[in-house]
Amino acid sequence: MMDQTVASRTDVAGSLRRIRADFPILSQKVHGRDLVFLDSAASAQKPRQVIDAMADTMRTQYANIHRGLYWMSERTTEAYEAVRDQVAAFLGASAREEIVFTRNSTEAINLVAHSFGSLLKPGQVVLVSEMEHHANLVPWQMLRDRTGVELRVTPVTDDGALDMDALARNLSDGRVALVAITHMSNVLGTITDARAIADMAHAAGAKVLFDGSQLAVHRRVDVRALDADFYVVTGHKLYGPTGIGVLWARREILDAMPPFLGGGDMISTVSFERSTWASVPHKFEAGTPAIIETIGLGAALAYIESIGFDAIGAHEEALTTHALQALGNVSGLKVIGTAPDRGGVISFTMDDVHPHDIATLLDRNGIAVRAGHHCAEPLMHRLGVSATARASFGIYTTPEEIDFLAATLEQIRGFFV
Amino acid sequence: MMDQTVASRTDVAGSLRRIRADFPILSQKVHGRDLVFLDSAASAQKPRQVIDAMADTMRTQYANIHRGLYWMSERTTEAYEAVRDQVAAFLGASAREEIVFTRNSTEAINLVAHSFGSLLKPGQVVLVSEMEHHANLVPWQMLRDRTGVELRVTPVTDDGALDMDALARNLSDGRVALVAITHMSNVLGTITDARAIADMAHAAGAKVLFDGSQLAVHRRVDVRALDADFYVVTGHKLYGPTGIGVLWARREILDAMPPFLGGGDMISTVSFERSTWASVPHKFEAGTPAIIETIGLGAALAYIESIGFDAIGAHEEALTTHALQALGNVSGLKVIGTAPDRGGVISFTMDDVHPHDIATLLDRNGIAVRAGHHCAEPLMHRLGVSATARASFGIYTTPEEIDFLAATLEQIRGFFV
Amino acid sequence: MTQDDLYRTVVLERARTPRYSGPLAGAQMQGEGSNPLCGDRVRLQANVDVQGRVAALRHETRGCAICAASADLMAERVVGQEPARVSQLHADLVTAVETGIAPEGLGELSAFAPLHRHRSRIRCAMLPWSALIEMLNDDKDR
Amino acid sequence: MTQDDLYRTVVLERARTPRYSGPLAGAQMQGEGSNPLCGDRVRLQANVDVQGRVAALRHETRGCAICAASADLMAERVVGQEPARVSQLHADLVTAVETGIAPEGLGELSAFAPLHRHRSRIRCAMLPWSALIEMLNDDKDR
Ligand SMILES: Cc1ncc(COP(=O)(O)O)c(C=O)c1O
Ligand SMILES: Cc1ncc(COP(=O)(O)O)c(C=O)c1O
Repeated sequence: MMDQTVASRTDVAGSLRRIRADFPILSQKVHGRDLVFLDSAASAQKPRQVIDAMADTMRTQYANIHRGLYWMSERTTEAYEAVRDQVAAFLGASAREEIVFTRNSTEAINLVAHSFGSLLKPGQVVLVSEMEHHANLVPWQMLRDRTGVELRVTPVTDDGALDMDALARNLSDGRVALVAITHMSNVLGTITDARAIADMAHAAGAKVLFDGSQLAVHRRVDVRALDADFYVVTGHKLYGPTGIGVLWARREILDAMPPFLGGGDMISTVSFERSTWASVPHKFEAGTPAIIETIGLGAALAYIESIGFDAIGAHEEALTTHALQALGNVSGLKVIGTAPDRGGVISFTMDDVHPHDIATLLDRNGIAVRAGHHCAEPLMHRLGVSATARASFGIYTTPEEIDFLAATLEQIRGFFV
Repeated sequence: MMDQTVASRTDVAGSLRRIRADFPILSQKVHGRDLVFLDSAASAQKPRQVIDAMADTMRTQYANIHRGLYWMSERTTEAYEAVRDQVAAFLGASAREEIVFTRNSTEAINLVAHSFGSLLKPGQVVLVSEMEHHANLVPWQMLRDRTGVELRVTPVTDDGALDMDALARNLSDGRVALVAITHMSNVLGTITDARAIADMAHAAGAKVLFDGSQLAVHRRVDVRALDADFYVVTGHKLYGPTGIGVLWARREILDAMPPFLGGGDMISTVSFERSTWASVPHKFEAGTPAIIETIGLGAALAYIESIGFDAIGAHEEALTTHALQALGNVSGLKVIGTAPDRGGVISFTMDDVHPHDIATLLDRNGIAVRAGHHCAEPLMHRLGVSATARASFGIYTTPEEIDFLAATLEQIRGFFV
Repeated sequence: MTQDDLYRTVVLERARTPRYSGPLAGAQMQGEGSNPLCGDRVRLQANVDVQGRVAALRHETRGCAICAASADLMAERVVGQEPARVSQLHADLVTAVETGIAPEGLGELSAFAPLHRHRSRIRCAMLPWSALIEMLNDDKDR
Repeated sequence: MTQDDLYRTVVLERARTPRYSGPLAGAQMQGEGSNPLCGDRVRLQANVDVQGRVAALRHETRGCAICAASADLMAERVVGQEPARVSQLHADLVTAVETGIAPEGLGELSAFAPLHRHRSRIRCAMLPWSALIEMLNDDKDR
């Protein structure tokens, strides 16, 4: 027994070492100290597999896609479109045509707000939650102000879970057309019960959009098992490049939606009087897409799959448990968000030391955490704080880094009180 | 004299050799032949300086920007924002705040069509030309269909120049709010007289947008000297990465425009009832931007500036003159577009050999050209063709490549007739 | 210039002087296929006999050499064939252009096998066939 | 933990126990500065004498230690100074935080010089100063 445990610990440490070796940036120094990067929820670092895929594309196999009748363009088109298949498999989509490439989650949600939103009538309701990132709030506010749909908000409970009773009440008048809710909060770490939300939404005649920007990094997404209608993810948090995100939606919904941006590649025929649209997904991809970044995203997904969500999930769960314990021991530290199902994003305050001071003093020691409202101002109001500090974990995060964070926080506190 | 000419020819050949050495892809083989890449107008190849800048960012200095209070985020923010200064200088903008980063030209024009377009009233007119790329046509059609503004079209003359008399007539009723015209046609190579167009537009009370996607690659742009109101460029044609483009607009116009996409980074304060917007340019940059690609664009602009537009312009002019002559000698070949001021984009037909067959047969010999409607279907109707073949040049294109193109075309023709 | 195995004599000849082009007097069926992206268009007219075999087929093609030759070779090949055989030929042609290896019995249609190295042109060769299959299916549905 | 030169005793002390905070009874002027991005807010109340010198200044600061200490050290420093000297101090402080080198005569305000290595925090130290300059300018305009 004992031997087995030691062996499996060594395994974990060994594979963590191998993973870390794939991320060149982790050997950088900051203020003369080893970089301890605990801001992966804002944007993850990139493995060499992603860096190389992008560089190799530019070095050996690049041309504009879809219209080229020559070798380089055909190969680049294939590489680009192959990522659509990869993303479809990654999300459990029924068909590759359901995958629309966007710049990021923000653009994906704006696409839905503009295009699906244009089909809504005044009096219909878009229902969000109190813990949304601005990306899943501001587009709906803008839609409201443009068209007169109503924006309704479902509160969170004191421990940071979605208030499911309130959700039911909010759905009860049958006017809700779309429920748009995060699958994992970037502030509280809360993971919402997406399937239950989808069932409630559908029973009330509403469609449902999940903001999977955070969740898809840590757990396997299966849009069909969730019975989702829309799902969005963003490449740079998935160890991929910036400039690439994904909107998934059911084929029949995408078919019914008008295009968002106009230009090349999204048309079927064009005359001055009238243009007709290409079929999905191209209808929603106007202009030269982020070709190199899409290929980089493909490399990132392949990298994630090579580790596997079993290992990723186990690592994250172990880290989160460890971190909640280690941080819980720091005097005056208060973790914000204690929902039963939660992931590796931990917000906290420490007595009345301002989160900005915490972040700067951690940075002096090489530790990168985020401090502020985390693009979730309304949630901050609900929580009665103006800002929090936040540590968040990636596949390369180690328990030792978390211990160092906790020890440094204890010292910082000693500094202030 | 003789000696000097030889010396300067050697100079040119030498610097061309050095430039080509910067583009790793140019040593690739296609169908066993040396790659001859004559499709730079669709998307240009990337020098190692760009590839390295992106890879180095991901390897040594990456984090999400603007909100991070730690070293990595501060450095990445600085690198990102430094490119805004670079672009401002590249376009001759008065202020860095006038530079908005977008995915590409297409998104930049759609941003204007949505945001500036929302300020227009039914009865006002958007005026385009007959030679627009779909990117500068479809967004205005969609605006027309959404809001009831009128879309008006200025024809081109038989040689492919903008019909300036017709432009004057189109402006004469004073209802035109925006003139949106290409600065260089991606089909005809025609360079429009942007300053004259701006003067006419302004005299008629209209604003003017130039689609500089093609022009900015070959000639120095000075938005103030042109007296433009909006100007758009796209990174991937400028030897930069995909996923990054630029909208320039006068500060006071940007200030007056409502935001386009909603989300993080574009807000000042958010509550459920009401949000307020950040100041320009951030108001127009929602969500995590294409950080790595923006840094890549910076490297591309630095590369272009290191060669200089004097050298770039001279090289392009020499190539274009040479190509018009060499192609003119091919039996049955007809160049489409013979405007007096034109750049290194040459469309042609060859007897009734279909352009697709031309492209495939050139590709068998390693030569990449484009064939089709070049995202300019209405122009094809005007020209009475369903497609053309198109060769286009970059800073790495050699006269020998053009000679090889001409010789191969002659052989292809022999094949068919 | 690289010796070319795609633009073989048969392809060039049939593109230049098609044998089965033009209208079919008193045709029972009409079909059409087009690719708006490249402007290629094929119009078909046909008669079928009581067994559902193609009794006569004519095409009018506006497009590239690959598309025109494909339409003409198709018209020659499918006349007199059982519907199942037509489907088989279509499937074999798909195999040929996807893999570069022509299944046995494809005959002159194997001229298109080199398209596997020019994937963007596969749809040019397949356009007449898609139009044919669609026309025959539409007829069955009636 | 790395010995810290930014959070020096003076900064921590002034943040913890400010000497010039609270309202100013009968103040002639009010000023306010805020940074919506981080929630920092500084409220100022002041009197100026006939020569335009700041005669009294109090602040109410909600924010981080850098911002709070900066407001308090500012309040201490500018009282009794000519407007030109206030501008000079402001400019010198900018130089210090941008370069890391404090111009002579900056005194305790040079505690903020290490901010040049924490550029995202510069605005925290400058917020009270921006509010002050704006308040004084507004007064001049009237
Ligand atoms: C004249 C012109 N305008 C606009 C575009 C669209 O550029 P992008 O696809 O990068 O948005 C192009 C490129 O195809 C172009 O040539
Ligand atoms: C929950 C959530 N939604 C949306 C976003 C927006 O992602 P992006 O900035 O990539 O569009 C984020 C990331 O900040 C997030 O955490």
